[in-house]
Amino acid sequence: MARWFLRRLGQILPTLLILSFGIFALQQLMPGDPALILAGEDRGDPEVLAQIRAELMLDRPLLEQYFHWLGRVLVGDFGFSWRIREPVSQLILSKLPVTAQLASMSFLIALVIGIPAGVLSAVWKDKPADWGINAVALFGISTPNFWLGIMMIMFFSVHLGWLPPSGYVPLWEDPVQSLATTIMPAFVLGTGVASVLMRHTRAAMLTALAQDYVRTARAKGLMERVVVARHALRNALIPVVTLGTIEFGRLLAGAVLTEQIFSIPGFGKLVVDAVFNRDYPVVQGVVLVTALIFVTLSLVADILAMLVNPRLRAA
Amino acid sequence: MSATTATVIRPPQSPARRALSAFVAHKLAMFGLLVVLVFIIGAVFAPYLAGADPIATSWSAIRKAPSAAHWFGTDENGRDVFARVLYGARASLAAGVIAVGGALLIGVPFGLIAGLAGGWVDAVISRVADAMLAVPFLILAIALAAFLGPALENAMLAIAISASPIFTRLARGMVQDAASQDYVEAARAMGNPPWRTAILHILPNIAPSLLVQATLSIAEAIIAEASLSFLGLGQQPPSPSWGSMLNSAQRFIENAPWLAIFPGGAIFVLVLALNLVGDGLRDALDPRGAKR
Amino acid sequence: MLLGADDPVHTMLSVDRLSVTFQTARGPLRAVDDVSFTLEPGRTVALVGESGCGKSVTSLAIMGLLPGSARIGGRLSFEGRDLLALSAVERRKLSGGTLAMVFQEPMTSLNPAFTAGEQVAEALRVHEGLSAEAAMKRAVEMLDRVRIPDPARRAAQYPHQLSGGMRQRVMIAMALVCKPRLLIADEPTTALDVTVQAQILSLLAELKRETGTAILLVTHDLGVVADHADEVVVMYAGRVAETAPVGALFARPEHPYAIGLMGAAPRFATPGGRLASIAGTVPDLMSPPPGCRFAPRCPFGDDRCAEQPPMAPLAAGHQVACWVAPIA
Amino acid sequence: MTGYALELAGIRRHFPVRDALGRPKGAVRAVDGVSLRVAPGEVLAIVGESGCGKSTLGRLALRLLEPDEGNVQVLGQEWTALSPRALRAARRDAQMIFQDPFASLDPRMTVAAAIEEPLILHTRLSRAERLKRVHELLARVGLRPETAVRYPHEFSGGQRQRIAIARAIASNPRIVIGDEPVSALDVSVQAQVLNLLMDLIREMGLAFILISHDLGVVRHVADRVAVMYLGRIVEEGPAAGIFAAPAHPYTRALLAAVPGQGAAEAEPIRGEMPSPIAPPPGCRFHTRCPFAVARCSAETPELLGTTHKVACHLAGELPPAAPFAEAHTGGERLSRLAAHFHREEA
Amino acid sequence: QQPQNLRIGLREDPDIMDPTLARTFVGRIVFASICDKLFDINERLEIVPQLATGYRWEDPRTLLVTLRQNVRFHDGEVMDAEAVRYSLNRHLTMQGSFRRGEINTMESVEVVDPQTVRIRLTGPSAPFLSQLTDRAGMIVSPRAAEAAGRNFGARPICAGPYRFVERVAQDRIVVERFPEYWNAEKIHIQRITYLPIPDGTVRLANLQSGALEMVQTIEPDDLAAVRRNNRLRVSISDELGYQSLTINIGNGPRAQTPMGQDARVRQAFELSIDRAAINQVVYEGVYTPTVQPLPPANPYAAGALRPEPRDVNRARALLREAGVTTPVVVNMTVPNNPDLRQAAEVMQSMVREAGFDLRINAMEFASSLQAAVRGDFEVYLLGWSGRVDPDGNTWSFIHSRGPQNDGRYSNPEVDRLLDEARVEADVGKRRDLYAQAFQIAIRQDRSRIYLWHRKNIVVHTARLQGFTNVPDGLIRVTGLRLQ
Ligand SMILES: Nc1ncnc2c1ncn2[C@@H]1O[C@H](COP(=O)(O)OP(=O)(O)OP(=O)(O)O)[C@@H](O)[C@H]1O
Ligand SMILES: Nc1ncnc2c1ncn2[C@@H]1O[C@H](COP(=O)(O)OP(=O)(O)OP(=O)(O)O)[C@@H](O)[C@H]1O
Ligand SMILES: [Mg+2]
Ligand SMILES: [Mg+2]
Repeated sequence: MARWFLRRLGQILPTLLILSFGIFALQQLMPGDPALILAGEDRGDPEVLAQIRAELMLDRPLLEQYFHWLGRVLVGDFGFSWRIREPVSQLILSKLPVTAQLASMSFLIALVIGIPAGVLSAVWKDKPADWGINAVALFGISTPNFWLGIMMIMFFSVHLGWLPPSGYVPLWEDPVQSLATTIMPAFVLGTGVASVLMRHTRAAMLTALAQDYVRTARAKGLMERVVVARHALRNALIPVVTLGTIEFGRLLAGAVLTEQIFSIPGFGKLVVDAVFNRDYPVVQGVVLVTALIFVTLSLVADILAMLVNPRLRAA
Repeated sequence: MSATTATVIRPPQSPARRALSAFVAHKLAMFGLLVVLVFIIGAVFAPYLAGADPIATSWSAIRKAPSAAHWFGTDENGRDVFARVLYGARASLAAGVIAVGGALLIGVPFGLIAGLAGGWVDAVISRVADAMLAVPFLILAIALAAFLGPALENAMLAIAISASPIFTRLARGMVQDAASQDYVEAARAMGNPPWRTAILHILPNIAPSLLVQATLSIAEAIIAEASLSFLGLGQQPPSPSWGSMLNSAQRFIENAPWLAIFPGGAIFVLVLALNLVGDGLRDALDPRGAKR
Repeated sequence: MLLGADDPVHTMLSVDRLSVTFQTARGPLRAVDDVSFTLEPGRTVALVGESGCGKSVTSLAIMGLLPGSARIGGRLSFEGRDLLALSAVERRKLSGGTLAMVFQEPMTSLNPAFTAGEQVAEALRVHEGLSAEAAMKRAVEMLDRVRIPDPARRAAQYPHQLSGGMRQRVMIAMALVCKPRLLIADEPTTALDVTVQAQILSLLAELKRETGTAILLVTHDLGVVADHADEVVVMYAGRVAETAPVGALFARPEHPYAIGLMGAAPRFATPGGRLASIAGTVPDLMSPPPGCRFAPRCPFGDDRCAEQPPMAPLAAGHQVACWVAPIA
Repeated sequence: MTGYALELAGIRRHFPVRDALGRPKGAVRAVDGVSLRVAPGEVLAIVGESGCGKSTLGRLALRLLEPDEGNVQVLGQEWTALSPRALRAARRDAQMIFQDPFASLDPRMTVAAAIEEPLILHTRLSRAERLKRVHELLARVGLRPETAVRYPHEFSGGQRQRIAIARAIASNPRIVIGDEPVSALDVSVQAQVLNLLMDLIREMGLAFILISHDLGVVRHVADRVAVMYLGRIVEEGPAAGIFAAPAHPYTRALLAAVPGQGAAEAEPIRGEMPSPIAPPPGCRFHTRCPFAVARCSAETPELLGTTHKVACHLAGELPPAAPFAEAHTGGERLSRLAAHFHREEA
Repeated sequence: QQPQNLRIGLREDPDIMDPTLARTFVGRIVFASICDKLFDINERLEIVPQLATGYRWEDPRTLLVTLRQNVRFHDGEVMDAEAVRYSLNRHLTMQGSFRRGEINTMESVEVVDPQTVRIRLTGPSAPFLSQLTDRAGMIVSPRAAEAAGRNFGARPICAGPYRFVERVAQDRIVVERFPEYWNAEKIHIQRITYLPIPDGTVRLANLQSGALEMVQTIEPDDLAAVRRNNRLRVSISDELGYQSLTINIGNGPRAQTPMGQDARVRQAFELSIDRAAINQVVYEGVYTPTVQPLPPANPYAAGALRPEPRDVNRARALLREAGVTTPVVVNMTVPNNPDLRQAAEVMQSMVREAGFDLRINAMEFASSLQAAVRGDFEVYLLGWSGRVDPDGNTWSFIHSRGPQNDGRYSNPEVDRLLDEARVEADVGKRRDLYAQAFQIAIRQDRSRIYLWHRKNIVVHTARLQGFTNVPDGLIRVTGLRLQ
């Protein structure tokens, strides 16, 4: 196990290195002078701009900047946000719980909707109920998040006044309010993931239901409910678990537009604002952490797959 | 031995034709295809169908609700929303098709190479693809669009690049899968050089799965274009795309909801239709659906 | 084994004019057409025929496991009860308890997500209402009876950890654990090596001796039939071509298809010589030929074959559906 | 020059195995030191239980797999030393037929294209000449030339296997390896294909290696038989000799297990083949051998003998074996009636 | 009475909260509650004392400022002349200071007595005093600033009515009433939370649903909805700035266009647009069309300079006169805001009639800014938030050495006039100088096309009282009260 872990870690590192360098290079190629953006509307005089550039090492060659940054990261220092001068690590740490909460809630919503819907539509394949479930699922996939988000705000906050339209209250400050602020974005995100889960659960269930062992289960005289829920679903969930973990990773990696719409101070918003403000240390840090989360979760996905799939578990 | 070959005399049926007939039998998929075709026709013949110039402004008819004169109403510059939705289909369809075409062109060759070459070539390509997948799509697309400058073509390119690792992965996996198939081994046993095996035997056989993924990716690309437009990185004014229409409609969601409903509905219907087509294709091309 | 022998005391299973039609996209497909035979306790009836001739569909019809797209005609009675008239609940009580089935593919017929023991125990819990522990205990005993070495350890293993022969034994244990009175074995050994096949078949024979279970053995291997069946039903394209006691069939096959089938088996031919190869292919059941279904491939046929031949008795328990039979 | 069509010497191939997590777990000793010779015009059958390494041996013989050790000589040419390019050219002499007729034909190539491929690769024929040859080949395997434009899925299993055979003989090979070429087929179809194969072997003077687990088929077709157990050959000799007097206990068990010998009551051989990852020491069969003695678990027996070779310490000492029971049913009447079914091959 | 909490929606997240290093406009809104300045401005744009009690020009280069007594910083330190000296020097000398450009005419600060400082300038400067009404006039606690160094912005300590409590980047900034504030009796609200909500629709939705009490600004097209809502109040004032088209006249190769090279073409362009119509279409007629950088309320505005009516025929004639082939292709860079894009689209259709082919290049802001500085543009549509002193709206943009003169317009006469106006203390004379400069730079050379002055549209709940809308768009907290 340890060796396997090391091998996997051995794969993560190059991925992260390639990624960080790629992002670095991309930043360098991106138009927009960070010093100029930092100077704001007043621009400042050229001397100030030069000072800023020197301070941020923007006048150095790309590789020097990169290795300087890398050297710092290796000792756990992600640098400071150029724009608000907070340490990037602190920014990331403060956004992580927000995003984690949002991602978890969306994922929960996705699970609660997606999996039963997938199972039912597989059981009712080609019946009107199946079509209905599929149409709703596809609605989830095909509605841009920003659009659904604004619609929900207009309806639930402005017209009905039930939910706060945007913003975020931390869970530990006021749990009820916290849920109220995150339920809409979580729903917007969750429906998309629910659709994906539903479609995959359905496919996996259809496959599972066509398997010989389902027939064996029926031959034993089991009730259809038991056949579906125990024999078919248990197997259908194997691919869905892997997929679900990856989807969760994508939720964690930042729900860019949704956070933007709902002013949720999470990862996605952090990084988008940072890109637009050319706040490169933040971009760099967030992308790195995001990628780390992502690859870690795909590791977790493998481990989970191992847990649910006896074929992988027992060597 | 004549009786042995007495299979019913039918015109030869290529796998593609067989898939086609299976597809045609798939009602939902045909419906989806019909919708897509309607959109394509609408886009291609927009000049004849629109009945109005999509960029002709009219200060006397700003944000007018749908009426007989303007079926979908007019927008904030007094332009006919129906015409803009039709013309917008051009941008959105192009965004989808071209971006996914690009993603295929970028992604598949790398996937083929990685899958066939193995070893360090595979490792490098896979790691780069992983790295790209690990960056949230919009971030990558935003960075690329910012780098390339905002324009529909660049948005397409950005979408293409960020969608390509999926195809690399898919192609790589399928190539490795196919490489262990008997017919590939048979090709080798016959004395086929590797490149010939790859292009003649493997590629045609993985193409259907790529096609299915492509239809689904087109749907995603259309939404991605909308999202990039929402951030102002897609189609440039005054030319319409559904995404940019939705984007500017946002300001008027209270006063002029039709500005959002029609492009939003168009996205929904088209993406839905593409998904249906993709599903149909998957069923039609599924080897398990094939008669043994 | 006589047709129409409907003495309720002796006839365990009677299949009477069974027909099964599938509603397919291309139209109705009659997979089984007018099939009749009976099965007595403690006997083995073999169902033989080429792939696609309807053997499995017949077995599944008896088990009530056909998909919803199937329409069943005729009568199936088990110990006097009409199987087709059973309610879902009654049917469930019967399946897995009194009626059990072993499937062809031991690799896929076991659920990969449950241990062997769990799968064997499940039927006990359903049919005998045993607790989990009690059921598991019985399951382990059953695994031991089907000669799985170290049954307690094996019971805790997943199917993928077992070899093919072992899995088939688990399948058999699963089928036998509730002491069924009728066991349907659908090609139980086709996927196995000859040595393992021999083990499994002798195991089945032994169990039959001990419990008096009736067996419907589906196979396409005439060797297996010769060694293990009491009576044989030869099927062709959804219909019964010939039914006979096993000795009679091998001594004197009457239906041209049965002759062709035996002549095609290398086991029954001289080494290096020509094998009988039945020309053409099995008809498409969607549009079967009119009259005798074997007629287009039959070297013995004549004008009468344009009509469907009736099942005609030749000797005790030996019936054949052929105008030409008996052939000299 | 040896005069053999194919000569394998000391071939060994181990597959490293990893578990689901990619941890190495040892090696499957799929083929563990096998030497064989096949003369032109000879049919050698390789028999054995599933997983004993038959297919691997076949693939090694054609260098579709690289052996870890040992040499392969095809028509006197040392194949193990050929460059990839030279190997590709040499492949015209040695072809393969696979077990699964559904998997071994590219589903997206017409029959003509599939059969034409070896001609493109190995001959300088013009397109028209190639097409003519394709039609000849189709006719040879009993398919109508019109079928050339069809796709594999439009054919039945037997027809597909004929196509695969036509493809295999297209380049006029001297050696053909059939890896279970008929086991996926129904008996009656199997008979058609076997008849065809035997005709071709005779006509073309092919050296044919038949890999099979069906001893009925082997008995019918093979001139010589090699019995494999866990990656090794345990017995090899003329078919008639082996079936009449199997020398190795494993061969005996294998023959005895064939159904249809009225052996329902006989006690079948115990146990299953051990894992090829950790084969038993000494004679690999000793764990299941009813005759095993202490020596069997300690010492590996050599394959000894002249024409009929056996790898067993007790080779000379065992009681005489019951011969393979030739089928007794059916008899003369069956042969006569069955002959009516040959007519179509006239 | 329960503690009052005021939630204000901002259009973006402020940058660093250090008066010396801060740059953004929204940052100034937050500073308005935590950092008092030496001076402030009122609704009439008059300079009024805040931490100072008065000032006197000893000579055109020496300013004497008297300070308020008994003022304390949030850390309890006393705000005195020494603190003022420290803060002004910090603004002037700290590395990376963005204040330096604003007060670089300052030579030195002397402490005269604890309540008086003397500021010496390198030369006469009319705008200098007005700079002290903004961040350059904010006084920080020397002790805290010294201790925190460059990280002062993480926890700013000033002498404003509220003290900084916490900041969660991109989420909120919370400030709390400072009981020892010198004017504490006029501060009624206990706590203010500033919430950045970038999306205009969502910002308004928050206000409508009662999740905010106030928003910094809304779009004109939402005015109608807000006015219908009787629980909301709107307060509109002219902004100090303007929006204009910067034309590349001499910045690199892209200046080599008819627009860049021929004032007649620019005039034709200007004549072909109808500002009032654009204002009507895009901004509901709320904004004020203009042709000059100074809003009407500014005492230095050139009253005679009014928008010319749209005249397509003359525009065509001018193009003919200029001898250019029509359509004249004009590429216009537009930052990616929905309203600016729409305005550009309207312009596009207007100038088409006169023979221009206006191509819109909507660009993400950071990229557009860099492009403008590099001269990689032909026409650039951009706004300026404005300064109280006319110099802040002019010199930088039309003086040949102006740092924001992206089009590199250069006319020695204009330079001279602007330099003179800079040191002219007399209001009347100064107004004349600007009028002359505008006459040349705008009417004659058409160096820029000024479009309109926006409005600060502040919306708040009817429960909030005491809000005065000063044209600088800041939200002053003194006197605010929630019912
Ligand atoms: N669910 C179904 N829908 C449609 N046709 C079916 C279905 N199941 C079986 N059939 C058809 O019924 C016919 C008989 O099938 P069956 O499985 O009984 O054959 P079999 O004799 O068991 O063959 P094998 O030896 O291959 O198992 C075949 O033609 C098959 O295609
Ligand atoms: N590419 C491979 N990688 C790892 N192990 C392999 C590979 N190919 C074959 N093996 C293993 O080698 C052993 C021998 O396999 P082989 O396919 O030669 O057996 P076989 O005798 O042909 O069996 P069957 O009758 O089932 O076809 C098996 O245990 C198999 O799992
Ligand atoms: Mg079957
Ligand atoms: Mg094999």
